[in-house]
Amino acid sequence: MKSAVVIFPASNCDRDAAVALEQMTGKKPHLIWHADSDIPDVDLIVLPGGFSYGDYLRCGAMASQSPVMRTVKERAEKGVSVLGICNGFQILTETHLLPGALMRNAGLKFVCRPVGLAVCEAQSRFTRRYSSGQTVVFPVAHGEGNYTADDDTLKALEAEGRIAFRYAEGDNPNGSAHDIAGILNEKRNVLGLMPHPERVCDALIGGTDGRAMFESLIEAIG
Amino acid sequence: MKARVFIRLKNGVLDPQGKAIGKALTGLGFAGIGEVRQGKLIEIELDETDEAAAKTALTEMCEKLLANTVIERYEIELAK
Amino acid sequence: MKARVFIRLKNGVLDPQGKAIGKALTGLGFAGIGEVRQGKLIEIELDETDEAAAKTALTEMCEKLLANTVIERYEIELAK
Amino acid sequence: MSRISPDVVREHGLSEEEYAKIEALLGRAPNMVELGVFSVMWSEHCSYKSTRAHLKKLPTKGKRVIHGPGENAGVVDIGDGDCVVFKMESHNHPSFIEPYQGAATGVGGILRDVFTMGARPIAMLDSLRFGAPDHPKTRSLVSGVVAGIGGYGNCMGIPTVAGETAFDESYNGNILVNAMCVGLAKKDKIFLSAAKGVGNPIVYVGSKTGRDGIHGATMASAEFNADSEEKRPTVQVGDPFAEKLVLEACLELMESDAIIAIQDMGAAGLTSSSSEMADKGGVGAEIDLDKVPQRETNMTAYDMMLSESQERMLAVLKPGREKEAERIFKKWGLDFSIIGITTDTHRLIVKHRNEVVADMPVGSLSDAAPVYERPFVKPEPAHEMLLTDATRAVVPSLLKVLGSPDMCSKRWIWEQYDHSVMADTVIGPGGDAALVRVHNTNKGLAMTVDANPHYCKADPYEGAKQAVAEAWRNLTAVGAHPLAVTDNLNFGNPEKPEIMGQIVAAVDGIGEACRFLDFPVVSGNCSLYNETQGEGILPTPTIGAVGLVKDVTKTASIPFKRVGDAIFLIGEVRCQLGRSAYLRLVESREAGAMPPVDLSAEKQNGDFVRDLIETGIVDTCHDISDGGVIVALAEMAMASGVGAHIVLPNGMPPIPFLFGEEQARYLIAVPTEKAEKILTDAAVNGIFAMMLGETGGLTLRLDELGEVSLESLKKSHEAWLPSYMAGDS
Ligand SMILES: Nc1ncnc2c1ncn2[C@@H]1O[C@H](COP(=O)(O)OP(=O)(O)O)[C@@H](O)[C@H]1O
Ligand SMILES: [Mg+2]
Repeated sequence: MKSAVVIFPASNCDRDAAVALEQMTGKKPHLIWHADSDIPDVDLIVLPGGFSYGDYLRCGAMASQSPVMRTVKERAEKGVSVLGICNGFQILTETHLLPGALMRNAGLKFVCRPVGLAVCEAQSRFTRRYSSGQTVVFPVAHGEGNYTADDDTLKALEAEGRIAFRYAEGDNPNGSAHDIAGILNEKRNVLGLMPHPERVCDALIGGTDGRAMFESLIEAIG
Repeated sequence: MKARVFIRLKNGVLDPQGKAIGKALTGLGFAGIGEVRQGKLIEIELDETDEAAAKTALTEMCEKLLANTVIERYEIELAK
Repeated sequence: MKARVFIRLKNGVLDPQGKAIGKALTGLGFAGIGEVRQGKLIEIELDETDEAAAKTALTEMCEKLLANTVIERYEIELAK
Repeated sequence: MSRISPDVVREHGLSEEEYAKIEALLGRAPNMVELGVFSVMWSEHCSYKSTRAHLKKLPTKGKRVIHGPGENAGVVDIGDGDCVVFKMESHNHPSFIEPYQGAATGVGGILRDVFTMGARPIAMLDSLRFGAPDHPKTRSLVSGVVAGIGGYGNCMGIPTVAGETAFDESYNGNILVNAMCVGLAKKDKIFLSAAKGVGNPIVYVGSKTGRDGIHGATMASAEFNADSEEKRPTVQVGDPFAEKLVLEACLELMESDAIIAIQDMGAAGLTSSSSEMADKGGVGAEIDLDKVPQRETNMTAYDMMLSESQERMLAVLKPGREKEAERIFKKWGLDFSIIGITTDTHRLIVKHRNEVVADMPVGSLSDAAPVYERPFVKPEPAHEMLLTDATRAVVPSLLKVLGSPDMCSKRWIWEQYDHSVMADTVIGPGGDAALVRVHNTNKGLAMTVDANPHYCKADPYEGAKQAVAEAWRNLTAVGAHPLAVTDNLNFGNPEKPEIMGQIVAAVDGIGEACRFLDFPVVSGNCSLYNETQGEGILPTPTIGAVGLVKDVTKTASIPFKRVGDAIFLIGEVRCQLGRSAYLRLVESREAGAMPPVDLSAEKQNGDFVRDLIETGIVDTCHDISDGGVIVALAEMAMASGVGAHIVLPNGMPPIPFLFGEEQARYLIAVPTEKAEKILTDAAVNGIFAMMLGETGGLTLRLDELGEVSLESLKKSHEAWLPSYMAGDS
């Protein structure tokens, strides 16, 4: 599996994502600067966490307008896998590659802690190595992860099995509708999630529950 | 020309920040506080001198960047 | 009564958000963008019906909670 | 040009004698720009005029020390061509005036100090002191400061991994916000601030200059009075986004060899960075203010020289390398401007609109700055050993201590800090020391900040020694070899002999402990004049420290790992309660002598425990500090969800045994088959070790002294801060 990690000004989990990808795939991902509209031929594009453009105006808003995102959109439409983590998820909603929006946490504070997640959809290229209903623990670290969408969108997400991860009962850190932690697009090749799988690929630093996501991708993509 | 852009959450979209402010005001002893909503005020200086052209440009700025129309609505005001 | 409170950074206080928005707008191809400043718009519903009394209460709210007068200034507008 | 009246001199915080000295150095009266420059450079904050003579006594050298105090941050060798770069700094006064921005820019400033040296910051720590919880300002100060620290550090993507937080009414009008940054650099890629060489371009990079925080440095050196809230100077606003770009751009430029010297613009911005760089390089500097990127119109030379706008750096480049540097800064969207040149005149010459607006010998700003041997009175510590046989019930006392503002869990705070970004945090907040892996290696850096102002109030000398000992112990408890120290001396008005006495004693105490433990001081900061209406804060010398773990898979942490482990107390029992958290929080009194600090016991016990950890025998360890044995035990149990059964040795008075705060002690837990070995090893080494009980169950059980469920312990430990912040208490 060939991969790329996009770097926006003030991305800050780009290295974490690159390290996890290299560790899991054995290959260094390409690092793509936001001002470049060219992305090499890869199987997976990762939009990492961070505070692109300082999270000013709205999280992900300015990044969604950068040259590289035009290419990401094209590739996504062609079926290339796109994974948006945290700020990456926010960018994906701002780009309308994923529906809905991420608002300020209901508690109005940044929150960093491990949370329990239920894997709701194990039938995707991102989650096939998990089992449906399995509980995993990933850390969250965000101030604006409160997923919101209109009722029709929420209904569609539920009906189409596009809610990949939900916060475990009683562990919703931000007030997200339907306890949504991560969603898929209609074609199921784009996943956005607030928790950080790349921070749980190493037992020494918090666990290994994130590895199966990368293993899923490797299995699905090759 | 100077423009003011107001960005508000759409009706029906929950505004925890506004709620918290309302609660805090009541807590401080202010009586009769109803709904409180928080939005953004963006002030932009433009070289453009034609009102209609400015409005068109500002509308485009809102649609493209300033507002997230999934949850927000915007209003443009040109300073006289 | 409905009130709008505008909270702006004082002149001379750095506004990193406004600066970044201005840069982004220019980057998107909008020409002639001068200074951009971002502030807050707080809308409050009040039971109060007397204008003067409302204004006094709102001023107090701004001083006590809504504005950080070290770096911000506020402006109150009552809806007619 | 307007004449300088005595009033103007006074408003600049300069005494008559100081003004006379300026005239003598210049051979004429200064103009306003020069007066402004002298006033900031000679302020307490920049010149250390009250403390310089005493700070000289601190040990600053060691086998591993590459750069000690004097550079932007200390640099210590950690082997394999790597070094750790760290420093702590205060932002007390700005944080009281505007908590969010004050704390945020404090973080921004200390980050710049570290990456200026060529280091990538890898962790932040914060030491916070607030006023009494029932003081009307406290809640909003806590919320603003915490949000500000998180707001800046989180955006930068640097984990905030540890800290401390306490409350006392002496901080009502003068909170303490000390931030420490730890970075990693290559030994052959350290950047210094000496601008050696003549004819080299001086470049300005980063954000534009505005009228922010003019006279911030002088403010940090002045006492607060009732109307300082009125005379609010323009507060600096932080832009972490800009700083992240400055960080990446600087590190990118540092990959090349284009830089001769580099320095961040902190307090007294352009003035201190240009004069210090020239002075250290033994050269002069000529600066053209028209070239300075400006955010506001009609800025005067005075404004520009004194501005404390954030996220700016000054560098001296090798001639001919300007284009290369400019390309990098432009790529990151930052301002870049050549504003001057180094000269052989040894003078700082500033031009504005084609006129020379300041012309001063560079040495006059730093070396010639006044140094005061301020009069002091030696503190008289209490000597009475409090062996009170308190007979209160254990469990309610424990719940009271654990649920108090000082001792409760600070989760509400550290959950607002991203502590796992960079994916190297092995132990985050909640440990004795945090442990961060050195990226791509098997090594780790342990770090901690510690102060006990209640001890220091009783005895500034022993109290400061204790802070060093506790920091050393916290590092040891995770299995680290303590490397070096940074300090932040927070005190009241040094012109008062009693306060000066505290400062002198504290510096001596730090010096003694650091010398004995071979734990040199490599950087630090002083924050004086922490007074409101004549009332000083508790003396608060804060120690930040870093240690090295050779193998991150061989460390220890607080949570019990297994059921049925034997729990040992390492270190002696003296049963004294003087100045303990128990006395203060349960009996509401502060009395007696603080626990004495026996440095040789500290070293012996610590080396013993570290050895057990490094050889893989011990993986569960907690040092004993405020709250004593019982609080340490409760913390271990709460962290793991595994309880413990403890039996007090015969004849021990329960409260003094359980709550006494004797130093140099640890609790460890090991599988029972290793218990024998611990006891024999301890005996061989002449170390006091005592088996207290074993792990298991869901309670803390002390036989006839009582039993309490982990659930109730957690409830009281976790409840106070969130409910206080929600306004419920
Ligand atoms: N402001 C803070 N920021 C980050 N961590 C904090 C803060 N305050 C307390 N902590 C964490 O809470 C734990 C308990 O703090 P403390 O009682 O001071 O520890 P110790 O007694 O070991 O020095 C530590 O792990 C510390 O890092
Ligand atoms: Mg400890």
